[in-house]
Amino acid sequence: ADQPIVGLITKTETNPFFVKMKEGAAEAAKAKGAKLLTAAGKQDGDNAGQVTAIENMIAAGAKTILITPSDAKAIVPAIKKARDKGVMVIALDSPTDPQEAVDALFATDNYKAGVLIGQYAKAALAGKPAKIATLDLFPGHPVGAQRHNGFLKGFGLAANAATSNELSKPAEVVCMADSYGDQAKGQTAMENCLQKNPDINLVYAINEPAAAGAFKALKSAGKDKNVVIVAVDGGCQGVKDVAAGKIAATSQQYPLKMAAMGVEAGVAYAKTGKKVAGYTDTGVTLIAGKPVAGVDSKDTTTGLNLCWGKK
Amino acid sequence: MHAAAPTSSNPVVLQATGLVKRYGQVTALDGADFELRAGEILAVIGDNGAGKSSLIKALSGATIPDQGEILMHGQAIHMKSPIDARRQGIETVYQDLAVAPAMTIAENLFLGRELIKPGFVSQMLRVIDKKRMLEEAIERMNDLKVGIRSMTQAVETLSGGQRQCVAVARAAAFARNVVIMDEPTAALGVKEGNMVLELIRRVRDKGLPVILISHNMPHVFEIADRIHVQRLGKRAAVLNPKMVSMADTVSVMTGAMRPDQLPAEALC
Amino acid sequence: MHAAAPTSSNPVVLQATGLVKRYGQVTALDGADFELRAGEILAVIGDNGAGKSSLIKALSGATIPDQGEILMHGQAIHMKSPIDARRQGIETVYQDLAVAPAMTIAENLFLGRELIKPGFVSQMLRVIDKKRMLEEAIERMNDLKVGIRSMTQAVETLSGGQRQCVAVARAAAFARNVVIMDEPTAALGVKEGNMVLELIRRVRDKGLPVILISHNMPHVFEIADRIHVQRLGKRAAVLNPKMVSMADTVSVMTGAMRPDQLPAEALC
Amino acid sequence: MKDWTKHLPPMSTLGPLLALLAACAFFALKTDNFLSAQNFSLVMQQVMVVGLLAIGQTLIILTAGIDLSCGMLMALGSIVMTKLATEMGLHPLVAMAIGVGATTAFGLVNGLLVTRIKLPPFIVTLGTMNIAFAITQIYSESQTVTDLPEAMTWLGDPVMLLGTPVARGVLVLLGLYAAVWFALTHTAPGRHLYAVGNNTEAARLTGISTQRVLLWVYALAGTFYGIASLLSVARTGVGDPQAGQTENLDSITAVVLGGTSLFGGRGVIIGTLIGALIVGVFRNGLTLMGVSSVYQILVTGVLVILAVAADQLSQKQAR
Amino acid sequence: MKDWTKHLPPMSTLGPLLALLAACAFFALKTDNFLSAQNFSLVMQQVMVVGLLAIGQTLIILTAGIDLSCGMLMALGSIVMTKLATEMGLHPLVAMAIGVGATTAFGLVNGLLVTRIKLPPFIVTLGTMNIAFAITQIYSESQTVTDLPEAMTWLGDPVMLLGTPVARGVLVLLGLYAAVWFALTHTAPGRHLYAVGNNTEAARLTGISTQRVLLWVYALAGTFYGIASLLSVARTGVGDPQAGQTENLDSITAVVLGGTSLFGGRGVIIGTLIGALIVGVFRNGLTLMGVSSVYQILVTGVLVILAVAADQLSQKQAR
Ligand SMILES: Nc1ncnc2c1ncn2[C@@H]1O[C@H](COP(=O)(O)OP(=O)(O)OP(=O)(O)O)[C@@H](O)[C@H]1O
Ligand SMILES: Nc1ncnc2c1ncn2[C@@H]1O[C@H](COP(=O)(O)OP(=O)(O)OP(=O)(O)O)[C@@H](O)[C@H]1O
Ligand SMILES: [Mg+2]
Ligand SMILES: [Mg+2]
Repeated sequence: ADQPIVGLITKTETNPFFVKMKEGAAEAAKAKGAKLLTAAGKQDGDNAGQVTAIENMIAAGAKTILITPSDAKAIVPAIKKARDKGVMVIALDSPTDPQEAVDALFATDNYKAGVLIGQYAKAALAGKPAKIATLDLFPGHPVGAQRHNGFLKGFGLAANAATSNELSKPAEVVCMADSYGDQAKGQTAMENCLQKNPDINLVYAINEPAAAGAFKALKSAGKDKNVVIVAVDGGCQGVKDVAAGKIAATSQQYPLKMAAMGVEAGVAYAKTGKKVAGYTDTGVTLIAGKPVAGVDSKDTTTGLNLCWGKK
Repeated sequence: MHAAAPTSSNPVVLQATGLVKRYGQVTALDGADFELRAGEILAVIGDNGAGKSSLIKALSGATIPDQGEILMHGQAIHMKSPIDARRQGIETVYQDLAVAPAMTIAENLFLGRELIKPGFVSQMLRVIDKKRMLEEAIERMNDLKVGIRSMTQAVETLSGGQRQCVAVARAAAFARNVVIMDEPTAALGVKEGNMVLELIRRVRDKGLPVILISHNMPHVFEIADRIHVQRLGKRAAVLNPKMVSMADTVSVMTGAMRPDQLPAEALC
Repeated sequence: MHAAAPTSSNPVVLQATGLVKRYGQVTALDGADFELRAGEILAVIGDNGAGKSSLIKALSGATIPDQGEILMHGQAIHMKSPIDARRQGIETVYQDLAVAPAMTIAENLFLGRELIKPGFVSQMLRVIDKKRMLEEAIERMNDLKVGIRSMTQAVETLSGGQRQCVAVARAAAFARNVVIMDEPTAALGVKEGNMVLELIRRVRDKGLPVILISHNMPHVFEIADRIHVQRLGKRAAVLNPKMVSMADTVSVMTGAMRPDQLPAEALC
Repeated sequence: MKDWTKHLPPMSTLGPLLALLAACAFFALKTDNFLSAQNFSLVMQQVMVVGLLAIGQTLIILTAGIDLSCGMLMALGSIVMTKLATEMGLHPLVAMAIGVGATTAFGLVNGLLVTRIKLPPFIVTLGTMNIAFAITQIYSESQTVTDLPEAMTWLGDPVMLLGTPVARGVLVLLGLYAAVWFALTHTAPGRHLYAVGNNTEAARLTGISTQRVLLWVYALAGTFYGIASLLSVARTGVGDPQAGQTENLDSITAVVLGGTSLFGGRGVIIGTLIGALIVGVFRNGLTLMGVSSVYQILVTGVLVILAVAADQLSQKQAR
Repeated sequence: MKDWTKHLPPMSTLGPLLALLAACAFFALKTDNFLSAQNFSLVMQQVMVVGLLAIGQTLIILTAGIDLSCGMLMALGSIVMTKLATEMGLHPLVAMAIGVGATTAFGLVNGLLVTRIKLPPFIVTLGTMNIAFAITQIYSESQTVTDLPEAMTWLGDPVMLLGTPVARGVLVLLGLYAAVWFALTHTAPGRHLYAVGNNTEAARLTGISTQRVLLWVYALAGTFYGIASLLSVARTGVGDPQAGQTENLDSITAVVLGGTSLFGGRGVIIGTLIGALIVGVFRNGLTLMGVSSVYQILVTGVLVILAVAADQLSQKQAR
């Protein structure tokens, strides 16, 4: 009965990223003898669902709650209530706004992830004038904005800062469409972009499924050879796509690691009463099929070893 | 009881000229005329599909005719919906009854004219007086001598005749000017049918004119002061039931006889 | 034409004993008996709410009675749905007509027994023969002398009487064993009503027994071989229309007279 | 002898109620923390927004309509009121009134399109759903609005009731259900609403202005969505432009679970509250049991069907 | 003189068709790339999955039901067939057959719950939606299935038709629409389906086995969802556990835009295809115009309402 209870709240059920996070948490909980509760919003952006999950987990006796906030600002009041009751709250993957609203943050910097692939893409185009298509998440999502703006920044274009939720649209971006991070929708979006501007030579995708969809569209149009696709996440499947040459490069993040660290901190808190604090960067690594000069990157073998944070 | 007044001299209450109503290729009304006089019972008869229901729907605001004019006490009126007809004091029993099947008998009787509880707050909020509505409903339905076991039954659970009684009772209770009844006795038993005829007479004796559509010739001849014969979307003739035989009437109705073959006193 | 055979000696085709049907507090059937003999027209009469429709719904599988037994040619049958009744060759005109309002007249006539085109593929795919259905529909409706201008009209656009003709024509066309008609002439004009009576006679003359529910006493006395009087959910009496007056019949029906006050030969 | 039954709520509410009680009994047996006044107050608080949206949804479904825009209107309302109060510096009460006014105006537009141009409610509200969503995003620039004045979260704060903290919004919710129940069952406009949903043509022929009834219903539903905005803002403490996306389906689910027919004219408003509670209890109880989140979805699917099936079978028994 | 009009499709299909043509004309004027056979083929290809789901949805809506589970069943089917073909190493055709079998089985379960226990379709399919979703996630561990055998993407590859590449799946889609149109209008079971949706009680009384019709419809809809899985897999080249989440609403939208009544018994299957195309054309055309995504949503909302309003007003004119 005095098993420490740790709650994990992800944005959604379906994204492989969060599924891996759950796996990491479950393994760590098993190893440490903790009980893991999980919950998720109904869909990305479902703040009310996450608030409800926090309340229910407190009612179930959780002393530590790990959360990937769907809405960095909106979740803050609910987190405050939880912390007032002595619950330690750790944000995973993305920060709350303000970041101090939680006890600790184990995350990667999505803006930085964007910057890395932006830099890579700039080098990969080797001075050719860029005609960019961006396959974004959906309107109003902070992660979508951070990755998008980071990518443009890295590419050397004018872009909003990391705190903005608005997508910048410099002239080089000839087509912007929402993919909802979904392969089929990414494909449709890319097809329509190609129809609009057949000369697109650089595609930024919010994640690898969307990138895979873009590749399929390009391939059907016979244009897969001359277009550079870059994405974010670095999931195992995504790295395989990089290895296969479908995606040029991706920024790899480590959900398993974040979650495992979170559970460990939760168990420690239950045993010793000591909270963790501050920001722990779980790191971003650029994984590229072909390295380019001036940008640090790892090859796909390394990427496959590390994907989702296995090691 | 039956005042045998020559109603053809009474003033005209409701009048229509040249009504036309087309549905796609079907012409339901083809220039129909109509005339209802004060204090009379006017029967409207005709074959199936002759346009009787279409005629009274136009008179009660349920449909808007494509052409033609409707006059009330000599004044042209333009009815856009049944609400306008109700304002004119016209109450109608429609052939397909127009009841809300899931609602109770009492509720259906008072639909659109619920009894409101006294008191300022109740009047403001339009709180309905369920008890009084139930009592009055029982009274009205007893008038028709129809044996309904529970007045809070939903109308959809009633038998065909019982349902018809609900519609008839409603129209009779609320008319202030004209009552129109489209085949009110079609589904009724002998006893209940007679009660409805009795009710119609009572309404007429209150001074309100009644339009009665019926296929039941004995009923028509028993009760009508004048008979409007509808045929192929037009008024074929207006007959005087005291001067014409049932057989001749049916002949005119079915087109076997032309109205001008009848003696002049049969027409009115 | 009207074969005045003493049908009371004919074999019993359809029989029911002690049928009970309750809806909440309302008892629609309260131990009703029933007996239909070969080749006869049996009229079922009774006040509104007496349980006539409930009785024939039980006989046609539309409702399952709470108690009681139904026998066909002396054999108990258990009907779970109208499909079972159709298998037994029982066809029914329901009081509320049971038509699909958005479908055309022809489609409604053949609903559930569409004419299938010849040829193996068509039979397999059950491809309907629209042309033949339309032709036959015109023929059937002409039989009833009802003037319908377009046979591809949706049934919801028909007048009340025209709609009833569709239901009647359907039942008459497809019966193989028993025809049940619940107030088939209620909405019909004089001419059309007579055509339906004529149709019923023709069905009987083909040897099929007919159950006719009607409130129209002249019709009943004109056509029925025997009269089943339903009262308060029970069979009150079975009368011989040749031996009893209309007035006495109505008295029995309304409860003004007990059946045993009638002379013995009036009963059968 | 059978007389006491007529004081019971109608069968269509009894079924959902039994399902709710069964679910509560199940979770009370299976977990330690479920059966407490405080946990129940928590569940009430969690369903308060959907529960309020579902009032408007019930009204519309009773008229044989459907509203897909309710969640988005709620989001729009909360963005309008929070932005006016923070950036424009309006008095919180004024800002809140304007927010409710905005959702009411949208409801009125829905109603006008349904009554004047006679468009199917599904299409109309699908359109306004998209429009409201886009306006919300554009107006808020997709930024969550924070630092609200205290008056705007007042409704989310608890008051003590019999020793249990209960959010004020929950009391608002219960009060509105009681009021709407009274209006639907005891006033003429309420009965007209049922008549319109049950048989529009009959209602029209008896002289009810069906158009006016529908217009009122849609506008009023908009007002309820505005009140839901108030509760949502009070509960989360922010104006959230991403809110409301799952609430459409949730509110319709509450209505249908509560026994109201999607074909209109048949249903009881209290059933909707019970329907909303059923969903809330499932989510709360399953989390307390430690069921992992994917399996929660699985179990919820099964339980929803079981709840209504039990209701259906019990009614068959009763017949 | 008026005779030629009777060879026209019924008014309810004409309206959506005019709306579609108007939208096409608008985009053709506003953008350079819209009006080409190739772009039209592209749009067809993009609506092919929703278009196929919408066939099943139309059948169910024609019986006065609704299916919320269609998208999730499609996702389930595509995961089942791709996992069987890759991890279990089954022959692709066998795997595909089992995938379609799985969705058909789910459809059958929907049908059994609707007919045997008489649950409202909304509740039943809400339940199976959750169940299918959870099973999909659990079975696939939420991982996309890749490296499919070529036979599984064959339907996504183009064939040349009049000089334009057209995906094979589009031909399947058109073929199925033609077949279902024929079945609905020219065969006895098709007419029975309309009768059941138009007046269930009347259909029952005339001796149609309404239960059997409904059971068939739900099972058959499941089969169509399975075929949609095939097309989705062929189009994207992967088995995607995240698929299908927006397709529920999209398919219902296509049906309603196509002029079919949510109350059952009235509608034309070809209208559904037009409805699906309208949505696809909006999305394609607005992207070609370079409208940003929030504004696309806004414009889509307005256009959906306008399309149906134009239809409605033109019909009023015609009367
Ligand atoms: N909404 C409609 N659409 C198309 N045709 C219609 C419509 N309403 C009526 N009709 C047609 O108009 C004609 C007249 O119908 P109406 O109902 O007025 O006849 P009626 O005299 O009342 O017949 P009945 O005695 O059978 O009730 C019929 O042929 C009918 O088919
Ligand atoms: N589904 C039902 N639910 C409740 N009560 C019902 C139902 N069906 C019929 N009843 C009741 O059963 C009684 C008998 O009805 P039934 O329809 O059999 O009468 P009927 O003899 O056909 O009358 P009518 O001559 O008016 O058609 C009526 O009091 C009616 O209210
Ligand atoms: Mg008529
Ligand atoms: Mg009857």
